[in-house]
Amino acid sequence: MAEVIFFIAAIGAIAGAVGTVALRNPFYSVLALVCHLLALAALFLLLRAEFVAAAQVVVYAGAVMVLYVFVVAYVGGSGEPLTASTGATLRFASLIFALALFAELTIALVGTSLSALNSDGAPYESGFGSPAEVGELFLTKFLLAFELASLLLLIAAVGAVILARRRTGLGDPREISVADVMRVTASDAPPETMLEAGGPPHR
Amino acid sequence: MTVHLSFLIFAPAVFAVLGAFGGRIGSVIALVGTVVALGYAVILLVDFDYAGGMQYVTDDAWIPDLGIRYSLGVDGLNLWLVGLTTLLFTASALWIVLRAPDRAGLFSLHFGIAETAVLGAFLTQDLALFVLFFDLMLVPFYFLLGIWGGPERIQAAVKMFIYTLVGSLLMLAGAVAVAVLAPGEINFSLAYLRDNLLGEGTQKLLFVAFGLAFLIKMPAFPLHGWMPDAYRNMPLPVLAVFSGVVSKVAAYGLLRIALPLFPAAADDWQMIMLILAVCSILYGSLQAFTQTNLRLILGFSSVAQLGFIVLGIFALDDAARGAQGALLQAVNHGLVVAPLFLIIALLAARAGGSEDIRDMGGIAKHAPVLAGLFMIVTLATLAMPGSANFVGEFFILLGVFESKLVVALVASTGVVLASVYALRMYIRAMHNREGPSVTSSEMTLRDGLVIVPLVLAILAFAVFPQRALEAGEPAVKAVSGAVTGTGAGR
Amino acid sequence: MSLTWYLVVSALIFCIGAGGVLVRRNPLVILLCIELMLNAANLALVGFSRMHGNMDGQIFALIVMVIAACEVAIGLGLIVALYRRRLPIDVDELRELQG
Amino acid sequence: MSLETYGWLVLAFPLGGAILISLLYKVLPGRAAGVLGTLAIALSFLSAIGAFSELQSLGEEEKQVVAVGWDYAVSNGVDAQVSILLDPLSVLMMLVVSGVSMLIHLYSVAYMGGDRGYARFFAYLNFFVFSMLLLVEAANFVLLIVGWAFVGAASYFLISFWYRRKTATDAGIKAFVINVLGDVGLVLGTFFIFQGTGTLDFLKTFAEVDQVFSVNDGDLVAGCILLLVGAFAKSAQVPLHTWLPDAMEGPTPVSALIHAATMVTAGVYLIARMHTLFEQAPAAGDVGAIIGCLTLLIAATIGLVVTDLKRVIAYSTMSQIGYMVMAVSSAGYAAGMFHFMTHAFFKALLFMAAGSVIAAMAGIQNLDRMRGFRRAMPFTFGCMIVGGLALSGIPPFSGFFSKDEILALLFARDDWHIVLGVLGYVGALLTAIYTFRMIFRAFYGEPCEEARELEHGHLFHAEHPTNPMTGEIEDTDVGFPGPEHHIAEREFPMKVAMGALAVLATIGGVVQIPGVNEGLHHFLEPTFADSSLYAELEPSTTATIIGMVVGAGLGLLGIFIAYTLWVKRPEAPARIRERFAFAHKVFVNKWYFDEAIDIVFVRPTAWLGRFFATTFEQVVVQGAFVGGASGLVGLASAAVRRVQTGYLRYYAALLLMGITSLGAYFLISA
Repeated sequence: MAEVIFFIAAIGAIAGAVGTVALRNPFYSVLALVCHLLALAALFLLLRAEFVAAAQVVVYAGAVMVLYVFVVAYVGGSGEPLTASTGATLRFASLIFALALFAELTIALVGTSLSALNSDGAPYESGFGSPAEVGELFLTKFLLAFELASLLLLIAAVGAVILARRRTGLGDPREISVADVMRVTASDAPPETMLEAGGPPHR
Repeated sequence: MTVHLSFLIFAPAVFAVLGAFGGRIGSVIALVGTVVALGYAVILLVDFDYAGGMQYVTDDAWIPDLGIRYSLGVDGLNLWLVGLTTLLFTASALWIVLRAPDRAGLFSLHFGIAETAVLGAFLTQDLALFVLFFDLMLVPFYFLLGIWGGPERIQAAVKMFIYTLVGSLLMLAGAVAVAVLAPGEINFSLAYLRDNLLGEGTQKLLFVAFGLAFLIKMPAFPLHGWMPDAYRNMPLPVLAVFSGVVSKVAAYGLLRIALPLFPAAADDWQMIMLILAVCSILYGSLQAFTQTNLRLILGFSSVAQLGFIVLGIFALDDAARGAQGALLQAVNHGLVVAPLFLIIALLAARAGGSEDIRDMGGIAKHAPVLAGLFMIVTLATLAMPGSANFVGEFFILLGVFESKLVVALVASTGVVLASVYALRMYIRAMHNREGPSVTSSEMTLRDGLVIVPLVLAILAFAVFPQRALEAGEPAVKAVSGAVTGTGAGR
Repeated sequence: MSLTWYLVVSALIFCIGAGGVLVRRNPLVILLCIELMLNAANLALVGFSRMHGNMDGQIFALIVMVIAACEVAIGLGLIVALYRRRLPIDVDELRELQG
Repeated sequence: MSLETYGWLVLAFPLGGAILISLLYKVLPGRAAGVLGTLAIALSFLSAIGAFSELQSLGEEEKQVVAVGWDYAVSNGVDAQVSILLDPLSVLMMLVVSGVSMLIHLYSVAYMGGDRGYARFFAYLNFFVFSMLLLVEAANFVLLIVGWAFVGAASYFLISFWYRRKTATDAGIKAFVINVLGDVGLVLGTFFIFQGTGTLDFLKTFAEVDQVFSVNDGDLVAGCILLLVGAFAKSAQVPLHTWLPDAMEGPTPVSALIHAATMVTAGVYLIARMHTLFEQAPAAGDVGAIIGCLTLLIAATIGLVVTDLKRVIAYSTMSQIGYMVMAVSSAGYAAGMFHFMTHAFFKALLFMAAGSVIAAMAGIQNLDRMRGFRRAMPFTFGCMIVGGLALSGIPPFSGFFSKDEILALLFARDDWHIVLGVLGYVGALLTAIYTFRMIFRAFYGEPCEEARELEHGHLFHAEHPTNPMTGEIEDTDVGFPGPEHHIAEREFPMKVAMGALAVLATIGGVVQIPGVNEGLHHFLEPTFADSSLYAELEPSTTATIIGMVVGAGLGLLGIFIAYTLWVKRPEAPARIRERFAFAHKVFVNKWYFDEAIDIVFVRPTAWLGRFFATTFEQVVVQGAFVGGASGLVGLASAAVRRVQTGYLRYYAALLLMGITSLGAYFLISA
């Protein structure tokens, strides 16, 4: 039974992933990713990670993806132009290297001393992966990480608001490039030559 | 009594950092830092046990896995150089206080860091730490040149940075190689490396790396290409310490590192180094009396003087007289060249801002005190007998004379040439009729506060160089003896 | 069910994600691909957690999710900012860092 | 007080005077600086007398006292201390130097009055006396070199004293550089000797020389010849003499003190002091003797044709020093020192008198312009005559005894030195001719305008003071002789100084009259006790008397010739000039030494300097080395920059490649 579910979920996850990458329209890509995330949640369940699976569904597939959908809707999910400025070579090389990496990882997993992994895992304990366990760990062993994570979320939220806010006071949203930023500091440039530090001698 | 040398090293930087926030009085705070260091150095000079070896040792673990220790100490090799460093930096810092540059706080920050780096390079007894401080020296001077320099400052700064960095990288590679290749665990301690020498072939290669780094830094012919631009553009108080002290770090590096760690190689390379030194002397001297820019005259005269120092280091005579003279000459040259650069500032101020001797002349007219001080320093520069510079050159030439007679005879023409370019500089600036835009006026109290003490130091040293020689004798004998011992054994 | 399978799936998803980052030019899609890679890592982490019977891996996965959420927030914020400034939504057009 | 104390005091007073005057230059009123300076030298002279009397009270064997001040550079086997050696030779030098200096200071108090650099002048002059005394008192090579260089520097200061004149600064740097050349010779010579003996102390060196070096040992001869280079540079012997005529740019008292009486004779002192070495290396001594002889002839021939009053005396100085060098190089130490002493008297006197004449001419030094000062300046004329007679070796003036002592000793050597002796007599004849040529031209004949004005009781003043060499109008603000002139007839201090010297020049010979009084010879004996030749080299009485008669006869003949040519038949010199046009040309151009040095040394060096500055520096140093280093860095950075496309995905791809390759590496290695 578990095997069947694993294969269905795994195929779903892989299909979702391929869809994310391959689909032209970003909107479809997002939807494919949602598929992928749900399938992954199922895999998490198989691995007895109930809370992680729940979080995956609620937070990821729910909240985060909604955010994506909104942005795609806002920006306009047009497909990208075909005239890529970086040519087919890069595309080809990327695929080759991605495949090579996969091959390497697979060899590493299957054919080497990592075969110690080839087990069904530790014996099942009740409460493993339950919200209670997770909560306890978060409030004891990983308290610092937990707090830092919350702080990080706060900062990210503030940052996102600042980045995406509408500039008021500037009538026309102006193009700003890195060069402009550099130019700002350039106006604060050092003084002209001082032949003898301190300028004119009789001052 | 143990003095914690870290205090000496880091006092200038700490005060300079404070000064960077000090706004208007930032440079004054930085000056306090240099004065503290000077006071410390004076205590060292008095308290130093002239019979003893390495003293006031600080030796803490720093990066144990790499065998790098935070190891400091004073011995006869660096004692007087530390004194020189603190004196020159204090004088220049005072000059900066009295003629505040723009953004004086920031200026002083770099200046203080520079002193820390130089002192660190002088005092460290660990190769990795030496490399660190040696490269750190470059950073503040890069900014001081690049921000406060003359019209071509950017180009000059980049040139100096790249050229000297090439040398520094060679040295870094060499240092790592020495520590790794030395027998036993990886260890950067100089004492350890001195006792566990490399094989001769390796020594020869690594000696080249270190030798190049030091010769570029000095600079010695023909590796002085960065010097003219840098000297032309650096602010004068900075140039005073740069020429006075930084080049000495390189000479000191030869004595502290290149000779003891690669004795067999030093013995092998001796003749080449001597020839380079003689070329430096002759080339520097000839250039110095062709140039018309005062800074370049002094710059090339420094090339010649450092040629003498290298000559002494590689004299490798039995009694180590050459090395002894080189050590003394390092202090002397610093002591002499710094006031000269400051005097250039005064001369330029009287010649309508020009630093070219063609625009000068007749400045002595209403400035007898300035003329007198300038004369004393000029005579010391050309190593007139009676100055400590002469004692230095006497020892150097005597050392070379005993090991390589012909080299000494050729090098001694440099003494004659020195008198030509030094006096030419003096006469063209101070004597004859006035140049078109020259207004002769006496130096002010503000100038005197900086220059007079330096000249007094020169005079005191001229009358009594014995103390410095006493400190140096056992140290240079150990250094030079290591090489000559090898040479004799082979 | 051997854990190896999970890890192979994880590796495959990671490589798909990595390939996607390189192939696609729309920053939105690139962000999605990064999500893929993070999830692949998550899967591996949870798998190891299961194998050792240790909850630490799951905690790790949760923290990764948090990071991913932050990254999404910032990344989408940037994209919105780009859009507001009428800049092209194409990573190849944004190349101020060219040497 | 002890001998040592006196020795130190002799040094301390002039140094103190120099420092005091330099520090107080602004507050000293009027002629106070001059009085102060003279006082310091007078005290020094008194101390020298004290040292002399203390020395006389010591036994014959103890007359070499070394006093150590402090360690100067005692390290690595070098034993350079600040130590002074007091023996008859140095005490004699101290007496003459401080005594003559005192008189010249006195002269300068008046002569330099009105010069804007009055205090500076006396500070320099005191410093010079200190340096000279340091030179003669030094008890080791290092201190000797220090004194040697200090007098050179003082000489430079004073030659360039009127530094607004380009001629003066040029002459100054020339003198200084040639003197540095001498210093270097001295240093290298010292090295040669130190290498053998291992000590810098004179007495220890002398004690060891004959054990360490064999006779005419190569190292020793090289060392001694290098010492001679030092001596030649300082004492203006060919070919290192060219600076001395130019040094006449300095004020006249300077010429009297430094470039006649004291400093230029340092070379003679050096050879006398090093006699132990030279006797062990007779080859070097021969070189010295020949060069001395050559110099005395060359200088005398130039002296015959020069028209600048001071330069005539300068060439005469060179010539006389040639006699001294010849003497001390041929073991005639007492004779050389004797001539040094009498020469100091009469040559200083001649310069002082010349200074007085030049003042009367308002700075003009050209003999062609001078005429008939005899009646206008009787005192100066008298002094000039006394000096001239002494210089020409007319009995009973001092120069007669000292010059003939030298020549007699050369004949007593009884080998090829006799040739030198004969040439010495030729020189004596020339000396008399050029000396009285100068005197007759300046003092006889129809008085010139300036002389007539002076006869009417008014001192001539030029409308614009000019540089006598170039005619350039002087800047009277600073660094110029000053608008005033002072002549001996009107200034008491000058009169006193010249009078005292005139007396000394007349009777100075009494210390050593052959067959009557061997005072100087005996006095110097302790210094030369280790000399093998000093005691036994004794001319026979007949030879001495013949020599004296010949010398006196030649002197009188010379005066007669001069009288005939320049007083009785003033048109004759022009005829002779035409007759011997080639010789005249060579003499007037000073045997082309300046030109030769210029072509051989100065121009190639300057050319090389320019070549380095313009070509070598650009091509090799900036091009190859800097260009090489920065080019390398540039290439490398260009390569790296190409990778920096700015495409985000490109970077990511590189990252992926890196990871993949790393994974592959680990897989393969595992």
